[in-house]
Amino acid sequence: MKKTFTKFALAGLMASTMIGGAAAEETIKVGVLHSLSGTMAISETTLKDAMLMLIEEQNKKGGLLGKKLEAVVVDPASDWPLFAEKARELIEVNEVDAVFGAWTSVSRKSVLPVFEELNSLLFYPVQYEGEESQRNVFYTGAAPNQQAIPAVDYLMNEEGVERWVLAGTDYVYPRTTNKILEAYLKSKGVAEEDIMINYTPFGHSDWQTIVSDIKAFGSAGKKTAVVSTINGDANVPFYKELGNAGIKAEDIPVVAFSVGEEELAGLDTAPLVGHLAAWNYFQSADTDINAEFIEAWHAFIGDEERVTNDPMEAHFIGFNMWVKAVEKAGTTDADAVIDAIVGVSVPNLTGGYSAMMPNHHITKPVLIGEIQEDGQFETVWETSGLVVGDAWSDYLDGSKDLISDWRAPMSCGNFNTATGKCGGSGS
Amino acid sequence: MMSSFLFRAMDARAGIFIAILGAAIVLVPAGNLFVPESSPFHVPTYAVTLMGKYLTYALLALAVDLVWGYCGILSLGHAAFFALGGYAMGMYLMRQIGTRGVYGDPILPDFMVFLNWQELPWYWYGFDMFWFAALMVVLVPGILAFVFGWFAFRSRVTGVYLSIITQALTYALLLAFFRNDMGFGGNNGLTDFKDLLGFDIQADTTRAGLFAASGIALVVCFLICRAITRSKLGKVLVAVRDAESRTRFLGYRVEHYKLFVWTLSAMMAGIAGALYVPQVGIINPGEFAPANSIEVVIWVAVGGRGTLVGAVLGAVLVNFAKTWFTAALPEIWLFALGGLFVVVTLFLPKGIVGTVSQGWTALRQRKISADYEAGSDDPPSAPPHSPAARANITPPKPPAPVPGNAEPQPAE
Amino acid sequence: MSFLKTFLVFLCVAVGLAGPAFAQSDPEALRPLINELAKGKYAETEKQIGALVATGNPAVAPALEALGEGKLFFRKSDGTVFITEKAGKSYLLTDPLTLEAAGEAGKREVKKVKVNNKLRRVIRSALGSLTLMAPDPAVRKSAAEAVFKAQDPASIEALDVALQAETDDGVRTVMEQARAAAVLNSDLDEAEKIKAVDTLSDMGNRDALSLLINLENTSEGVVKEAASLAVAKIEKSIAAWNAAQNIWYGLSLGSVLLLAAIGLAITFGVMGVINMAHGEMVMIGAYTTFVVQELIRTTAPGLFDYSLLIALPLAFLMSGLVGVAIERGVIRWLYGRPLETLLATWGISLILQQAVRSIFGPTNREVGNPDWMSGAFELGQMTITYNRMWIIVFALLVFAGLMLVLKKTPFGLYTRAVTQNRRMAASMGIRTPWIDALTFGLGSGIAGIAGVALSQIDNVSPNLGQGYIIDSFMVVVFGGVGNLWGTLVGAMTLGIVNKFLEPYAGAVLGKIFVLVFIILFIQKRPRGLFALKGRAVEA
Amino acid sequence: MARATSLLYLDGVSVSFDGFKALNELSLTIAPGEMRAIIGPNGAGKTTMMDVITGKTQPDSGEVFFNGAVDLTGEDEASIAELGIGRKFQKPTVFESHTVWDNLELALKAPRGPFATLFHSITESERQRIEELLELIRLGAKRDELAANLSHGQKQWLEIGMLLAQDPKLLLVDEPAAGMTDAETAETAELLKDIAKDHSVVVVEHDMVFVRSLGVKVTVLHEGSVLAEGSLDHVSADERVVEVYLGR
Repeated sequence: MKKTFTKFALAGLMASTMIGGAAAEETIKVGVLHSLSGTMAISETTLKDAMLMLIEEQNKKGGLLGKKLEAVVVDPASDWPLFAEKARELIEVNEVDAVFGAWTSVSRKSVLPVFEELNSLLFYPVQYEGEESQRNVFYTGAAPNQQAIPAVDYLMNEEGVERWVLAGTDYVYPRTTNKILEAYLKSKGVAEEDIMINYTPFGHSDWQTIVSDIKAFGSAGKKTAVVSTINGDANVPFYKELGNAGIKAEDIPVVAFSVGEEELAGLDTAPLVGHLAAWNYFQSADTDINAEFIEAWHAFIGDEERVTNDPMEAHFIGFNMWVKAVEKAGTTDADAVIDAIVGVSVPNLTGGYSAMMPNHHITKPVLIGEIQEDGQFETVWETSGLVVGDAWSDYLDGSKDLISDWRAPMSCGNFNTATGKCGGSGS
Repeated sequence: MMSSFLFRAMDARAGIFIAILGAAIVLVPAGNLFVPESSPFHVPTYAVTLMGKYLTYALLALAVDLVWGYCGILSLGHAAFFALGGYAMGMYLMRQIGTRGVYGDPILPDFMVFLNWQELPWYWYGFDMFWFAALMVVLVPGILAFVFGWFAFRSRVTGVYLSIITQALTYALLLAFFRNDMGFGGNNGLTDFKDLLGFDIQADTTRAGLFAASGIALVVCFLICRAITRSKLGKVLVAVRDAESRTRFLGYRVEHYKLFVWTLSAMMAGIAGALYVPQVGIINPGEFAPANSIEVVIWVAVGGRGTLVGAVLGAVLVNFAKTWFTAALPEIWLFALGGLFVVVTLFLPKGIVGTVSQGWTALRQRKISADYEAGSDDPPSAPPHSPAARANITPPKPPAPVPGNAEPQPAE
Repeated sequence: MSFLKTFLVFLCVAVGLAGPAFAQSDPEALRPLINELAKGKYAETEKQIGALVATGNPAVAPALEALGEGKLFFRKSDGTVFITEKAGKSYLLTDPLTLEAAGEAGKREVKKVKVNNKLRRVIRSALGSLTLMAPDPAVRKSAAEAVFKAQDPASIEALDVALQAETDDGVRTVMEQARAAAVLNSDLDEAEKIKAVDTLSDMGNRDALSLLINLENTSEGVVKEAASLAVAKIEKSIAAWNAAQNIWYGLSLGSVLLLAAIGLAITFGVMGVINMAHGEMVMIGAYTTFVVQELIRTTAPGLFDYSLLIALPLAFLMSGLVGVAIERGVIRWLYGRPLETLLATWGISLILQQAVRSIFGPTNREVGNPDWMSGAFELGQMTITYNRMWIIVFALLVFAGLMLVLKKTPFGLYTRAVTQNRRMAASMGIRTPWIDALTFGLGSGIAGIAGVALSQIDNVSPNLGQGYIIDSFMVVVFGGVGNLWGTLVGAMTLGIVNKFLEPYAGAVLGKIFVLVFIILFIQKRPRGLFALKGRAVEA
Repeated sequence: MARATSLLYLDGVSVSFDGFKALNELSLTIAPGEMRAIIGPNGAGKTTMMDVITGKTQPDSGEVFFNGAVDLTGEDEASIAELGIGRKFQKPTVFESHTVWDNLELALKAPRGPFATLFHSITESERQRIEELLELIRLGAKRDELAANLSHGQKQWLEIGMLLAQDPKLLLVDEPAAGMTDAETAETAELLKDIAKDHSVVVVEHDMVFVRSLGVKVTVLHEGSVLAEGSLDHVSADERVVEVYLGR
């Protein structure tokens, strides 16, 4: 520890990087940038553990390019500017070759310029609002078209829902998702008055009024469903209130995009059976590769009760893609990896293969699951094939003409097909 | 008049402090820009930005110390002024992006395009001009502080009541800025800045420049605070801190004095925020979090309340500890940081600077008493202007406040 | 669906007239039909359910029930269907017809018959029709409720039969309502429909409203008019109930605030310690509840309903002991320097959070609601959930208990004496250090039992305390520091104001308004709601 | 005495705290240049009366006039102090973390606004005035001592010095001799008599010896109103006074 301090003090304060480079010859360093304290620790700590497990497994297989992988873990403490600072520290001081991390949109936005400036790699594992494609970032979570729209389709076709409550936490992911959904629903002929949109703050804990509003909205004689983009912590009190208020999935189903196995682990799910979630992976996926993954996870974490979830699978896919791309390029150099990784295809945990697309999003199956009494999801519907992540939504005015392709010669994250130029929609 | 006012700010102690800061302002950017990377004296850009951030925090701590250390107003909401200054700067930087945003809209920032805003809200006008934004950096926090202080001090809200309503203020602002409908980018805040006054914000030269600007702002504000605390006004402030109602009976309008330093302090916090934002590259409502304001108070307490140098030192030390702990002990750093706070409170009750100067005073006192024994029959005493002298007379355990007739006074 | 409806009618009538005869018929004849359930997708399963119901044999009910609950599995090897119960890593099998035990099967040998919401709805209405004549009135009632939700005109005849035989008035009302709901969907004449509208209008709740609005939109003439009238009437009464509902929500939020703040009213209000670790005391209480429930789950599942009662004293002790330790270890050195208590307790709160994160992990832990705290009941047009109700009762009990302790016991007397005049109390022989420690322990312990209650409605995570600390300080300061009544009135006022603002302003703006309200209120009364006047104030 | 010619004029002043009547229809007049002693048992309303005059407490009813024409009700402490009413508290309150010199400098009559003090540099005449006061209150040797380190009696004197530094027309002095040795008490009485030569003074005091040594008109307060007024011998002879106050 003394050595670390000296190293940091020198690098950080006294202007020396001499010692910093010494270890880089023997290992390939991988940065893990997930909050281990603060409000997001609840979700992100698991991902840090998942990364450590993946790196350990890779080392058991002999490492990468003949070198061992070394994880560098830092704690950005759910503090968004600190994410940028820690990203810079990982890249400049620790000289990592790739970073796996971030959860919230704002933490990703905060680190983007750093990765761009220092030309490093970020693998971002969480479902997000889209409307972004950056050369140095790989989006291994779902874009809105890989989660939200299929879920709404399911409810419309299978459950015959005609009236919609779009409830979300007031930040950019729910805002965008709801905007896309609203446009989509209207295009399907749903009337304005059959859509109710509601936003709440982060960590909202008193859901009495909103649940009763939902109940009232649902008593207008049409089949009603709730599309929930409520974030993390606020879900537990929301579902508790829902369960106690006696809103049954058979009457008003709730489909959530941010509720996975991990969130359910904090809940008594008996009253919630039948409520839905849309993801690209469920722990209940009945495949051999998933069984192995779960087994490895339980062994690594030393707890049979710990669940796996979708962002973990995203890291699993992202990490394997990076490993494969590095092997293909024969180097960890960022530019070489960025060129090599497009088109790389690795197994996902639901029995298929996911591929990195030129827009730095990946292909995924979409699964709709119903909550079971044991806190797991049962897949009730899935897409027949893989869905390609769409960086720019077709349902938003500002982005419907935009596409992204990071291969030469286009190499552009926001190419406008209407004007034929790179650089957004212009005006 | 003005020159004597500033002249008052200088003495040996301030001189040393300013010399150290001045050296940093010159050496750090030089070490980054002119020393080759291979040299052991090269300062990495990462370190420049990090230290630049510390300096803005130090300025914020200085602002808090001015109101709390000298006037006894315990603000648990100073991060609000910091964040407002930051937002004013962020809005300028946002407007500078122009067509380089992902949607390429020349006027509207990305988040507005994205949420289908058709035109720029009125309160965004003018922020494309630096002078306007710079003015807003001090005016917005200043006016908010003035209005808030005008009511609160006139109503004689004091002690813990004042502290809690400052907390309510920052919490309310947190929630307000968090709303996407407000037009400040919601939870994501303002980010993806490109350039500042035409300089690329990611260039090493700009970073070095920002570091130097933060350092200079800190020196200037330090001198202003120093001049204030050493003027008669400073004496009135301490009088207000120690015996507010007595000061009133002497004919001083306590509320005016409070309002003056409070507003000034808010403006300094705003400047700190404005310098902070381009260096970290993002401003979002998280900066308004009440916990941030509490942390600032802790920096000041660790460094030494009522000593301007202490506030600066405390801010830099605690943040350095945080940077180091979060990287070296990512899993358990909260134990270390929490433990640090407890230990400092228990063993360094006057903060680092307070304790050091207490020791210094004790030494001097011994010397003085030796002198007295030699030639004078007056008893030795603590020299004036020394917070440590007060420490000597603090009884080890005075009675706890009484319910009902004396509410707890965090501001003492 | 339509053939299912026809058969349902047939079945219900048949059961009503000659149920026993069917019950005695050979159950084995049903087995192939039941085993069919193992095959095909949801659409097929729906048909198979229809076929089962079409047999009219009540013996299929257990299998359908199990299917609805997700307990119906089939053996992969031969496709036989069983009702299962999970036992460790394997399943206990039960024959779906004879209900006799049929051995065990490993996890990988059996597979669940999949159901989704739609199937559950079909099963619910099928079971409803099947059990309208059940001997148990409670079952009949829930059957009638299920039929009400199905609104299937085909069930009218069955309901008529059941109504004739019905003896229980409560069940009869529900059946009539179910019949009315079905009538609206049928092609019966206007007179029948208007009668149904009347029944629903009397029912007067949101379910009835929903049906009537639908009718209003689809019907014509007299029926439409009657429906409009009824809708207007129900909407009026619902609007009136809304005010009551808001007050209830406000009280409920207020009681949560009270619970969170009341411990702080002691450590901060009475003792003057700016206790930033207060939230973590609440957190410790919640985690104690979690540990108690885990132990009960593994050792004595039967006691689960009493888990909260067992957790209460333990949470009080745990948080109280931690509180005493903090007081003895840190705070006692800081009396008279309240500000420094802020600094030290902030440090302690960081340590406690991280400690919990290290011990229990960073994720949410599950704390279950015991039966008596689950669900809701209707009071007029208000839905009152049991957990909220008990929390209000509990908050008031805690408040009353605390008042008693402080006013009527020697300990309370000593506490007041010490906090009012330490030197005098000490010279009268009171051990002031112990009183300090115990008072701080009391405040912390109360925070702990608040944690037990809050674990019922909120996350049990290391962040639990952080969510309440600011609100708690607001409540104590708003009410007037050092005054417990102020804390009570303050909490309830803020709760109710918040809940009346929320429907108009939304949750975020509502909260902002409440904060601004507090700021303005403090201008008006700089020492909170229940401030003391006079000379003593400035002392 | 008529309001117009008085320096301080209280008529029918009442104040109550939570039902307790601290002042009850109190009427009192002080002439310019007069020195008056006010006595009364605990809870008689002496301090509350001071609070009302100095603006700390607003009366529920009644009139308070200064200089015959200035209505003091509704004014705050600072403006009343600026009008020329100085107050010394029962418990000596000086600024403990300031030196004796700074305490006097703060009290010295000078513009009181924040900007005036910010750019204030001490003038020669101010310096002289402070020197004079230091002489008068006999703290010359302790000018650089922190006020916190003074003895109780020295603090009382410092506070009187601060009062003089304000140069008020009327001085309200609350128990100046409390906690003093006999010698100090005698000196204090002399000092006050000195001051009374060119100021009006109202002294609240318990110590009868002290009051006698002042040799001025005495007002006896009881339960918030005036019980008797006159020379000390005159009021001592009043049976009601003896009963409530001296009759132990």
